[in-house]
Amino acid sequence: MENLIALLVAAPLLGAAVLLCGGRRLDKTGHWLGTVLAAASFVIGVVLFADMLGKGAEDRALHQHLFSWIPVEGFQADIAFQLDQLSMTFVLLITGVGTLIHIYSIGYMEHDERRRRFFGYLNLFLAAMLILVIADNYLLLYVGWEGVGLASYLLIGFWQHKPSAATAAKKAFLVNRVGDVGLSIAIMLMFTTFGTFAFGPVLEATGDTSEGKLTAIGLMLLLAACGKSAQVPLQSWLGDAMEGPTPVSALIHAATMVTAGVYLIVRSGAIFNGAPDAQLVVAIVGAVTLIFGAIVGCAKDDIKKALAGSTMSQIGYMILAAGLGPIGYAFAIMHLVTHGFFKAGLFLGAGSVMHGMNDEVDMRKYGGLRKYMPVTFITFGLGYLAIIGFPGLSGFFSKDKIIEAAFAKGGTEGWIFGSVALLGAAITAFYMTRVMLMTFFGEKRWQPDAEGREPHPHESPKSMTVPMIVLAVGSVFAGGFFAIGDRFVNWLEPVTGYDHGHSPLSVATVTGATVVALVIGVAVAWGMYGRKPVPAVAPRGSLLTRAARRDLLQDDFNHVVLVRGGEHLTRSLVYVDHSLVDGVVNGTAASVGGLSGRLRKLQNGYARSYAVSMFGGAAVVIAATLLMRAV
Amino acid sequence: MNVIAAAATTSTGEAVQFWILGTVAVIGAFSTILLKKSVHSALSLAGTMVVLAVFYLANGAYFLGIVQIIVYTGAIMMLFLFVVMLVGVTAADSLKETLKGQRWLAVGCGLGFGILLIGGIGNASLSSFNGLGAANALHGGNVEGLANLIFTKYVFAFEITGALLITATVGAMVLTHRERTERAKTQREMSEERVRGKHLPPLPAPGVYARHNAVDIAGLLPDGTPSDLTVMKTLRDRGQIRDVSQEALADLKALEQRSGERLGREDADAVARGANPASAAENSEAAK
Amino acid sequence: MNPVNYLYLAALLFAIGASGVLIRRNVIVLFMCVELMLNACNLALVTFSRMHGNLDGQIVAFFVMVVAAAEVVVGLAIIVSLFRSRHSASVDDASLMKL
Amino acid sequence: MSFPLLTATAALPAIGAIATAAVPAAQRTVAKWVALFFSLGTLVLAGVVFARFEPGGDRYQLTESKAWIADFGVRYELGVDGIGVALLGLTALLIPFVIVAGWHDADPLETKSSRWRPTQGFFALILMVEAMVILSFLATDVFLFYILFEAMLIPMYFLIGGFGDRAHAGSDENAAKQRSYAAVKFLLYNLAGGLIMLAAVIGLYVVAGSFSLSEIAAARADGTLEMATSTERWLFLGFFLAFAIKAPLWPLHTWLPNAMGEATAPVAVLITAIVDKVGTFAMLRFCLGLFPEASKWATPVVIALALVSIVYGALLAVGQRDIKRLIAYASISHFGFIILGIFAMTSQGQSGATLYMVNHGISTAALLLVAGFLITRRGSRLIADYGGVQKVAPVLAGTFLIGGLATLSLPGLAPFVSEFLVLVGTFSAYPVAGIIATSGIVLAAIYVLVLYQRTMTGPVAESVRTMPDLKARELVVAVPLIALLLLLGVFPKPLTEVVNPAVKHTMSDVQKKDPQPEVEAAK
Repeated sequence: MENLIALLVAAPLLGAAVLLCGGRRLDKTGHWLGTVLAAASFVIGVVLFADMLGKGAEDRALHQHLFSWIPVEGFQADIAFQLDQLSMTFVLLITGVGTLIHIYSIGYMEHDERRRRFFGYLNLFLAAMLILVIADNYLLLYVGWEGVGLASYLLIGFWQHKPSAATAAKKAFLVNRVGDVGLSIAIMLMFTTFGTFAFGPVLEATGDTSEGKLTAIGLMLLLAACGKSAQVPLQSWLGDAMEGPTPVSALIHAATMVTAGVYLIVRSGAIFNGAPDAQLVVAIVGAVTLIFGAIVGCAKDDIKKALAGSTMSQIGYMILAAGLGPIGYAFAIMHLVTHGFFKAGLFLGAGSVMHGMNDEVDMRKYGGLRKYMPVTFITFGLGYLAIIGFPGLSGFFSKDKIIEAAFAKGGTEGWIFGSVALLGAAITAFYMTRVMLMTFFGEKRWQPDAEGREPHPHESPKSMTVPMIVLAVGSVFAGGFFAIGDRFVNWLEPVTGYDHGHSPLSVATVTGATVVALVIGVAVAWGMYGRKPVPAVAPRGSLLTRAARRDLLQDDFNHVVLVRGGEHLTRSLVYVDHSLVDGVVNGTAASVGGLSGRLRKLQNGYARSYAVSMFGGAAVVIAATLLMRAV
Repeated sequence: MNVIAAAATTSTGEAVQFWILGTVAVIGAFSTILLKKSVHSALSLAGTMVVLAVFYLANGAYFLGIVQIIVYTGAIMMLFLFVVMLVGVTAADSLKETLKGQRWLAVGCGLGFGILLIGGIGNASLSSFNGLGAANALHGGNVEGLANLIFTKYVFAFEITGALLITATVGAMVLTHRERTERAKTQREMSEERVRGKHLPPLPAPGVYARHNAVDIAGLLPDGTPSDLTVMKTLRDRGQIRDVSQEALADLKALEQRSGERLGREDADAVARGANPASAAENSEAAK
Repeated sequence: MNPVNYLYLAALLFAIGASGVLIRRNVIVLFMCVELMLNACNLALVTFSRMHGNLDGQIVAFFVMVVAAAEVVVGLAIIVSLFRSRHSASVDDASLMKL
Repeated sequence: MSFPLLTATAALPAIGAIATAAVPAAQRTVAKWVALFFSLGTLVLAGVVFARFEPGGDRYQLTESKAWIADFGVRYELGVDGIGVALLGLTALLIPFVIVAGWHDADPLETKSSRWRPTQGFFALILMVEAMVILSFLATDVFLFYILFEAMLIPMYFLIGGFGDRAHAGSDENAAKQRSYAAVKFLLYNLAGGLIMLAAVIGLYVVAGSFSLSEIAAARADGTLEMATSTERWLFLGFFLAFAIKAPLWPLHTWLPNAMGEATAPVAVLITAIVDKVGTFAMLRFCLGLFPEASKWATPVVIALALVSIVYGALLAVGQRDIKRLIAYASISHFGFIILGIFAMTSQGQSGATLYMVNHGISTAALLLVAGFLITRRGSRLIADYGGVQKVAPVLAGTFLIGGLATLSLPGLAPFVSEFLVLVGTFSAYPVAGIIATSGIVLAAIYVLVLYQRTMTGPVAESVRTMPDLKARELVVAVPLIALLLLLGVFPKPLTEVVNPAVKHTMSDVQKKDPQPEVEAAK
């Protein structure tokens, strides 16, 4: 069985290699190849999963050691995989959703002449993401970590001829790199502390070292997570990442890659358990992002950007949960999975809408689309209900659990986190209702676009609708399936541990509060966008709204401080290098040159003046000899 | 004076001779380096060398003394004179110094050097000297003695000097030999060239229409201007052409003046205007 | 009289010749000055040989003469060709010993 | 006396150089093939050396030793250790690519005369450089090494000054001026370092009475050789300065951008990927090997300078407008990493540094050569003249991107392995330095991605609309290099197991131990 694990990665990797090197002759069939290989990987995952279920809870973890990668004295890095329940969950999510989105893309990218390459990149992403989740040591995880970063870079910038896309891709990569610095420093710290960076030894040895060390490692890991999972303060790239094709937004920037940060933190649970301060910081970051993303989501008129804000905020939930320690780990992952379903579904829905509206993204130019694209409407609606946590749907269970856990954390921070989570739920309800209303309800607001093409909305082809339906089903039932009888918690328990704390409030109270929050949110949204028609041009809005439209001024800050500052720095350094450092060198050269130029004057070329110096020299010699004699 | 004596001691006669001839030698040397014309320098150098020859003899180096006279004064100096001829006897180079400070440096160095040498010799202990008498007598005479050494001890050096002389001779020939760049003109070509050229008639003789008929004076053309064509090429190349046209014209003018005064003014003018090409030429020059 | 005076004379002549080399511009005169210096040396050599009482000094002087002869021959040849190429006998005209 | 394998390896390219130069002026293509043939032959011999080398064996293997200048105890002594083998392999590997990449760089634009033979000269000089570099990697006699270290400059000088980049900004004579300036600067700068080194070499002989590494090591071991602290430090400085100029280490780096900017891309590869490695290699072998105490004494300063190089080089790379100068400054930053790893004096750091030399060679070669193809197509080195190339020449853009990703040391590509080793090695000895160096990761990403974005993406610029994609010859250059990058990124073991023992020796030279992990130390 172990040997199958490598195949998980090998299949999509092969696909990527073939598709990217294959050249034009694969243009016709390439997308099928990619899809098939993704599906194959999914099948393997399922097989392994079945096998895993067959075993007892404790000995489910599989391990495969391929070969020694970097052996240098104490530093022993291996290419080795480890498949335990946590990894398994991710493998299924990644390959499953991944396959669906491959299928969806066949239709979505139909008219793009570079579709083959698109599928190549998708496969590359799958491979990297799988490496990330089944690596058995942090260095290999780092490989996957950067690999997904690369794939996301390539896919965000897939339409490279659009400068905005190219810039967005670059921005994403750079911000992620900042996070990666955190990860690499964390790994170095582990090496100097434990002498290794394989999950097993490190997580067992956490007890043997000081809390300070663990806190340092934890914070560095958090930095990495912030970069990858678009958490404050490194969240700025996610909004722009929506420049990429919509399937990419669905797969990478909603379902899988952005959740890698959560995986990292949950995986390193032992470290955070040993470092309460770091853990608290994690929770705070999660809480802040939760609200931040929600606010941004409320203000955006670009449907994808609104969803991006929502993603940010949902991941905020997960990070918050992960920051709660063993109480929250399982729920973080659970919300991650359900979120994977409904957010992917929502994005695909948005994609399908754009597909029908010749790539218009401004929700103010939508309206009343439910008649034109029923399937999209229904699936999107189900996703919507799920994310706002409509009782009975996935989101309800997972989010509710997190809120409970937040309260169960106990103490003042428990109260704070809990109420923040509640507030978040309300805002989520608000902005998602807003999206829903602006898109599918009200009267139609679309006009001819720049080329004067009158959009005539239509339902998307099967290849696109089927995945949406599947995801919709998932987003309806997954949560219930996981939550009933704590299936999911028990499943993950051997890996993450579980401790269900002592909530000051009864489960019923929390649930009630959640529902109330949800109702309030929906009601407010209905009041603002449901009853009166939506203006086709955005009103000026309050200060907060305008700030939120600009991602709460984060970008402006980055631009002024980092970009401008950096430009000035480099420009001045170039000057310094040329005039100062090089100036010294050239100055030396010049002075030598000048000196010799003066000496050259002595060589006037007149034989007689040479003779004089010769003769004078002779005289001096004689004088010298005589003096020698005299003395 | 006999060999042994001459070699061994220094008689008062020698002293007198030294002081007189020494002065001559020094004067000769000075005039060599100070006279403007190289011919004069050469001659005074020859003088100095003769004096040195005498000193050799006085020092018992009979062979060298003779050789000095024959080779140096006889051969080398003559060679110098030939070259001077080639290069130009009268070409006197001005002693005005062109290089800045060169002269003072030179004099300073010369003085310093001389003083140093003399000082050196002075405080070197050279009081004792044993004459050549024995050495010369050993093989029965100076020449035999030298021959003995040359053909035994210094034979290789001698052979090499021979080689050196041969090389020098060949070298001199190579250096002075002028490579013909173009074929020598045949007489026919020369004549054709002459006919085609500017001067169909034979070149004018020097001194035509002139007061002088020296080789180095250009003849005057009818208008009174001198023509270099009348002077031989060598002199032209050396730039040794004396131009007397101006004084000739001046004389002519003065003559007219006087004749004008003697005759009446106006007919003097008439005379002047009527038949006097020279004055016409002069007027034309004035006009120019 | 002490024959050392010959040496003094030689030194004097040598110095004069040397200064001549430095002062004069005419190549031929220059050469003469060189010859003067050589002769001064010869005088010294002869005197020394007389002082030490062996003939080697004279031999050397003899060789000096031979070499001087050779030198003059070549040197004058050079002068002639030099004069042919540039119609002057001044060393300063040949101030090509510089960049 | 067995077959002198090492001598043969070094001699073959020299012979090739003569053969190439001897090809008549008219047969340019023949000359090229001759050069290629000999470089491949050298590669084969290098492979043999690599195979014959036992990692477990003695420090220097396949040794040869002949008396050369007996009076001064100068010997013609060759021997190869793990580090030497790795770099020998790199050199022998890259030269064929350099030759193929420069296939048309030296074709005369107009035939001046029948004896006008620039092509022959170009390739002969390249082979000459190869011979000298290889020999300098093999030399175990300080004097022999010194001579090669200096002699290398001569062919390099002609390569830089004589065969400029045809894609220059501005007029021809201006370009010629620029080029000769760069060449002269290169020569004088390195020569100055070399002279100081010569003084140190002589000093070493005076102190140690021998030029042979092994003899000096032995003398040091049995205590017959006692160096006064000050003497050792002065000698160390003499050597180090020369190597730091060659490496180049901030602030002695300014010759590199000029040289690389003016030279053709293959020659630039020759400079940065091969010749400069001699400097870092020599630091490892001579500075640490001969003057361990002084090296330890100088470590803080050197590490500080290396850090400056890393950050400074990267920042300047961000600020460049000229593709090749950008790559040059990037290389300066990378050399900072190498030197950092060497002087961190941990086995990770030094193994990493050695790997870094190899990997940086390959990755820079890939990036620079592809950039060269790009530049020759458009005839300009300015980034601003490009844009949207990715649309018209996707393969070119792809290879360029991979080269760039290697330069920013993306995991999975070779440079990542070495860079991470260097970082870990540094961090375990000097945490702060490690963290500062890590910032280089981000800066590298900035300059690479900005370069890629400005040249390859965005709307297609007018000037590149008709740009052809990579041709077969160029693919022959680019593809193997990329394959190699991937291979060494995933499976660097063959290199590490050759290098590790050598590093052990160096570590024992400087009598340093890796710092113990905290946990184990506690137990």
